[in-house]
Amino acid sequence: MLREGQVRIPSGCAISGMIDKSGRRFCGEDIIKSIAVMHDRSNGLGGGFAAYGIYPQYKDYYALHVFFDSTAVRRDCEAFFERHFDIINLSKIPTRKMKEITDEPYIWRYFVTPLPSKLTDSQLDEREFVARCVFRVNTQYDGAYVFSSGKNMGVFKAVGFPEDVGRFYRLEEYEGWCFTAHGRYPTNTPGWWGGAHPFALLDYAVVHNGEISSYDANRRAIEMYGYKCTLQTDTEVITYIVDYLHRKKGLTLPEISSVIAAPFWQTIQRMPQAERETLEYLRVMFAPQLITGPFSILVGHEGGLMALNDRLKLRSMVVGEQGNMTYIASEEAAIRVIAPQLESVWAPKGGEPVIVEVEHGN
Amino acid sequence: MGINWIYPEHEVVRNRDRCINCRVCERQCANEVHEYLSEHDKMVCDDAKCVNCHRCVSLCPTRALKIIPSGNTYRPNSNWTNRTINELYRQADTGGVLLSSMGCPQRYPVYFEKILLNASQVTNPSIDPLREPMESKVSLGARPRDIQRDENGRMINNLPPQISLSMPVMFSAMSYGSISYNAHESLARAAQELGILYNTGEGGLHEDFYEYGANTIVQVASGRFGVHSAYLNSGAAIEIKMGQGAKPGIGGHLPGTKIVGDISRTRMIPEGSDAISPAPHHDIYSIEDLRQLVYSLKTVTGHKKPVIVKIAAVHNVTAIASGIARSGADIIAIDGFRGGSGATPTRIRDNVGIPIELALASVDQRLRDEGIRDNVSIIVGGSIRSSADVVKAVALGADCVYIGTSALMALGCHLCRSCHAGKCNWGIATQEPQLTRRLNPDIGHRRLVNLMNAWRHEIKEMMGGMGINSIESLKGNRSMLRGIGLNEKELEILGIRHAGE
Amino acid sequence: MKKIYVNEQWCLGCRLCEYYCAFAGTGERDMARALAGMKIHPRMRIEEKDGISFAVSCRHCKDALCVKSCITGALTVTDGMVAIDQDRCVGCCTCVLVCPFGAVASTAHGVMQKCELCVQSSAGTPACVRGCPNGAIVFEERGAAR
Amino acid sequence: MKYVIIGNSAAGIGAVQGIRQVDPHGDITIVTHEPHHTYSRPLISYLLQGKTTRDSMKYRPDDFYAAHNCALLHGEVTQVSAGQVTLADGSTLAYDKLLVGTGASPVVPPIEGLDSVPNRFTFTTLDDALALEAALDPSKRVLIIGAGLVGLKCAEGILKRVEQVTVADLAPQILPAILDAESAAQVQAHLESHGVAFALGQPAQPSNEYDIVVLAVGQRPNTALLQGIAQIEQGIVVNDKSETTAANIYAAGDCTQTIDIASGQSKVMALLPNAFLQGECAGINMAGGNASFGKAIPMNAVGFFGLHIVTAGNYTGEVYTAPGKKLFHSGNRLNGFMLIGDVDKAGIYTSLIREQTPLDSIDFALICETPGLMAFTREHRQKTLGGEPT
Repeated sequence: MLREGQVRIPSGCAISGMIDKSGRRFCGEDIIKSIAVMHDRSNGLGGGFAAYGIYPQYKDYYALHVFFDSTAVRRDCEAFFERHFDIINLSKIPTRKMKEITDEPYIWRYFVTPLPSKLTDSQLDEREFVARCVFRVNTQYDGAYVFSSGKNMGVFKAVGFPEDVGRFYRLEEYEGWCFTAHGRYPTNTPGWWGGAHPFALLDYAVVHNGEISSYDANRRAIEMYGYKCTLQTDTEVITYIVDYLHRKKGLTLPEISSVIAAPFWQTIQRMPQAERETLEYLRVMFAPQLITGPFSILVGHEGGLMALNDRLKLRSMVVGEQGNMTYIASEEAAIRVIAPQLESVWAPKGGEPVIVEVEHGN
Repeated sequence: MGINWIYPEHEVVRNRDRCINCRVCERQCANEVHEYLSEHDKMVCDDAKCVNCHRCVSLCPTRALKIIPSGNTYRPNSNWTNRTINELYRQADTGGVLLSSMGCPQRYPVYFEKILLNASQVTNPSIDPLREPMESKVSLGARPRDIQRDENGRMINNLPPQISLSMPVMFSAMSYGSISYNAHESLARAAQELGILYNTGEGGLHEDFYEYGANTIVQVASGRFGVHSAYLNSGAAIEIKMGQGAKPGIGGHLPGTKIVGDISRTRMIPEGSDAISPAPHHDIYSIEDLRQLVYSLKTVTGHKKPVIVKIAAVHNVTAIASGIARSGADIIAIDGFRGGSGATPTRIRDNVGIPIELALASVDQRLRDEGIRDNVSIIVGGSIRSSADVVKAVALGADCVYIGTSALMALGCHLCRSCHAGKCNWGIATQEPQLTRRLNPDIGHRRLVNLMNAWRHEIKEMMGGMGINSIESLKGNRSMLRGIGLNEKELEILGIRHAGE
Repeated sequence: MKKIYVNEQWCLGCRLCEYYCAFAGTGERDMARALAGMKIHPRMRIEEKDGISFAVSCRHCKDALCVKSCITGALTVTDGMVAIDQDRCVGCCTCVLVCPFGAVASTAHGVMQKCELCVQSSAGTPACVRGCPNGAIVFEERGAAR
Repeated sequence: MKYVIIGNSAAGIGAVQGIRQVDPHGDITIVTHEPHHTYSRPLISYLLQGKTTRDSMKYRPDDFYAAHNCALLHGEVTQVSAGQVTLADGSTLAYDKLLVGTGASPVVPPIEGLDSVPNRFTFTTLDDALALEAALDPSKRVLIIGAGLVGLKCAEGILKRVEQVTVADLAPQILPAILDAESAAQVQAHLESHGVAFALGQPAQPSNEYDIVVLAVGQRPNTALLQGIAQIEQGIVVNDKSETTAANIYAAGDCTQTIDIASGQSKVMALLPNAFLQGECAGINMAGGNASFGKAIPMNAVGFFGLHIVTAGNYTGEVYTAPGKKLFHSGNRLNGFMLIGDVDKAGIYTSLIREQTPLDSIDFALICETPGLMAFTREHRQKTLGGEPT
């Protein structure tokens, strides 16, 4: 069978996320519990987590999480890293042997910072430099796959049910201020570890439930801006779009949501002039970045968490709040299991973003 | 009479049981095929004059008429077909270049017919356009690389001039002169009602139609007929016509007999003089010259109108398009080799150029590969025959399509391909008052509006089926397409997979 | 009230209106069967000369002279429409004498006929209007209601 | 408001319709000495011919009086005075406005030998016709004195029901009031071909050769009621508002004389269309409206055995002649016409007379050839065919 990257694979899913806006760090136990509730929304072919604030001791270094199929490719790849980065620390990512999780690749973690000379020669900003290095590894080193590349954050994913994946990676031993989780129900993949979600680039990590119908329009557009959609998954292209709009074009998160889940023209026509003109501009300027078809996404990044539904709200997504905590999940039960008492619970409308900014420094 | 080399192609068949001798056919045929013999109280016809335009068939109140192939044939020969032989005889007779009209009728592959569309099942929902908003609005023009913000962080509208359309279809260039005043009025009024644009073609713009300026593309062709500052400023966009799918490499030719009255005035040439557009623009012998014309036109119009450059789809269309995308033009229009014409040399129509589907696919991909797809929008024409063709063209990467032949057919054209004779029985490609009045713009524009509304409904149905509710999510969305009966090379150029993959 | 109006500009002189009018009165389903071999007596008639043509039928005048002049009371105005009761008509031609449009004429059987807007037909639109290929004859409201 | 209308024929009916256009409520009383529902007098010949029936010849439907909320009183007015009329039975009817629509009566001149014919009739009213019909028999020979419209229509009406019909007239031609000699000869030949015999250009000679004589030598307006009250010449003189010279008294129809705009002269134009129009005009004015009947012209439409004759206006000025057609014009106006046989679209000629259309504003040569709107300007047609007709 063809795996991710060789064929487009749609999937149904479960997502869950939680964030403490005060920046307080908490352990990964709750996110495992939450995603476990939605066991039936996955089929054992993929699960994963993104965790923010977990590497405070290395917070100024890019944490590269990498799958290797063989030691040989690991050596080649490390040579590449050596040429481009100063590697501060490298290690296998700690895992727990479990009968539910099999066929694991070599899973390594590198804390790196770009070599100053290389960075200067490239005439790129640091993050772009890192992103390009990630693309090179993922497209040119067969059997190597960088699946996490942000600072002070990490993605942990595998083939299996998400709760098993969480135990496998010993997620309960990490502490962070935000976690997202994904349980996958792909419809035609043999299951490849790299194809599990979240999908991440730099500090952007996206979990997504849905199947976007605009995929190839989005893909072909974003590829023009230097991105390579190696996986052909929705989550990948959505991550790149968010990265492109946020990091490269400087749009704010509300503006990004007005691009990818743009209000309908008929809605825009009824708005006050200033707002209307802005939205009209965004729709024309970033027309290829409009995403249609069902999706509910959680976008984690260094500044916080954004949740967004497609503009018709074709996928379920519920938000709950309690104190400094915000919980977002495909089902309310997945929130109640860890926070039975909530100050408020609601289902955001289609295209209406829920944005939580974290107060750093706490 | 000498030798009668060519037997009539068609035969007019009259059902005597149904004919009531009302003589409508006789009155309506400008080619004088039908005649009433009063002494015999009977209608007769001369098949040799028939061009098969179906005017008589359509108006016969008792359906007493039909037109069939005459069936006369030379000794069957797969190499020397009847058509080839007749054309040879005709040239031996006249010594002239064979003239034709409308698009290429030959049996080349129609790729639109070898592409199938996708629809949603189970994993994502199709969308019902009757219940949910379904957006067909399109904006054509260049997109800048970056946004700009003012000191308060508000985004500044830095978009170059755009064309806003209610749907991704426009009426392509057909000049006043090649088609009638009433045909132009029909197109202009329909464009206005539909919120799309029509195109003046190269014959200038009749003063009566300046009021439709917001829905008008004014064309500048190699003959520069009717081009002046007011004209350039009257429309919503300017199109530089470099080429035409039906006759790549040659210019237009409107015979002096059609240069009468208002047409002469509008074109700014003397009555009765042939309007001959040079094959090239004589101020454009290379791409950098084009850039100068683009900027001249922008200067004249205060940089308020997008500039379209229209080219015929020829072999190196991708490279040409790439050059245009860097020329300052806002929009590229590509005309495929099946595109229509009011008059074109038969050999050129039938042998020069490439299909629009392939040209579109390769141009769209090439501009993306070069990272300059945002510099321009792409309009394609050259036999867009249905809403399905529109959807396929957009999914291949077009921003919009041009329709010419389809629009004329809504006005009555029956594809008899004798526009060049000037005796269009449907009042479209003629300037004879007795014939032009046959096209009442009240009816004509309504039929165009109907056609476009029908297509828009169908486009929305197809989009909804794919789970797409905005046309921009269809644009370039080639995963929604699958080829059928195409070889690897064709699939590669089209950038699509084969059905079943 | 909706009436028949003629847009001379768009008349092609094809005379389909005459045939559809003649056919409309026959009750036949097929024009070929209804009109084959017949001389037609349409209520709407084309005038044609030198490339100009137009259809003429009853204008349904507000102050209809024909109605006021009719010696039998066969012509009446009903809901703005001038109608003729052919059972009462004796064919005296007084209406022909006074109609300023030439819109009333003899039938083959002696009594008069004129356009009655096909009110008997279920189509709702007069046959000539439906039959006109170019919108030269229309059925619509025009001007202030009188 | 109380309205009294004397006469139940076209003028009286017209007046009722006219009044009701303005005044839906006023009291209307129609007084008639005829014991019939309103009927059309010109139809009496058609009745005898079998082309109409007693029922079909009713001028208005059975519910006319009820629908127009008016009373029909059978009686004879004997005297008109200010504010009231007196009936033969001595009763009186008060009126605020009075219409005199008394019509005309046949002239019965002294004719030698008349007494030798056992059955003598006039031919104006339904009663006349019914009386004549009672005397008809396939064996009877009939002499009709007067070759005018009444006499000839009578001849046509009874021809098939009697053995022989002879029409006599002092004049040397038939229809002298409306046709010239040439046209008259053409019509006469047509009548003769159907079996009508003529004795023209000599005094009628009634004798015992005939079983029936019908007197149709002419009519005289019934003006007696207004004698001494209003101005009377040949008929009661009325203006274009149908007013007589007496206050609150109007007159219309065959009993009046009015201006013929074709000739400019005041004359009796005894024809049904004019009677109705004049009556309607009177009615409107009686009820306080403002109507003018200023376009009266003499005109006739008549047919004999399928041959139609229509004429209008007067026959002065230059003549355009074509087979079956004569047009008379002078001073840039059409004065009159006569059409025999093909009368199609004759109304277009009539309107040229009525509207006093300047002939240089139309294509006169064309219209002479064929009456049609083609002869008018496109703008005119735009108004007539594309606009709201009046």
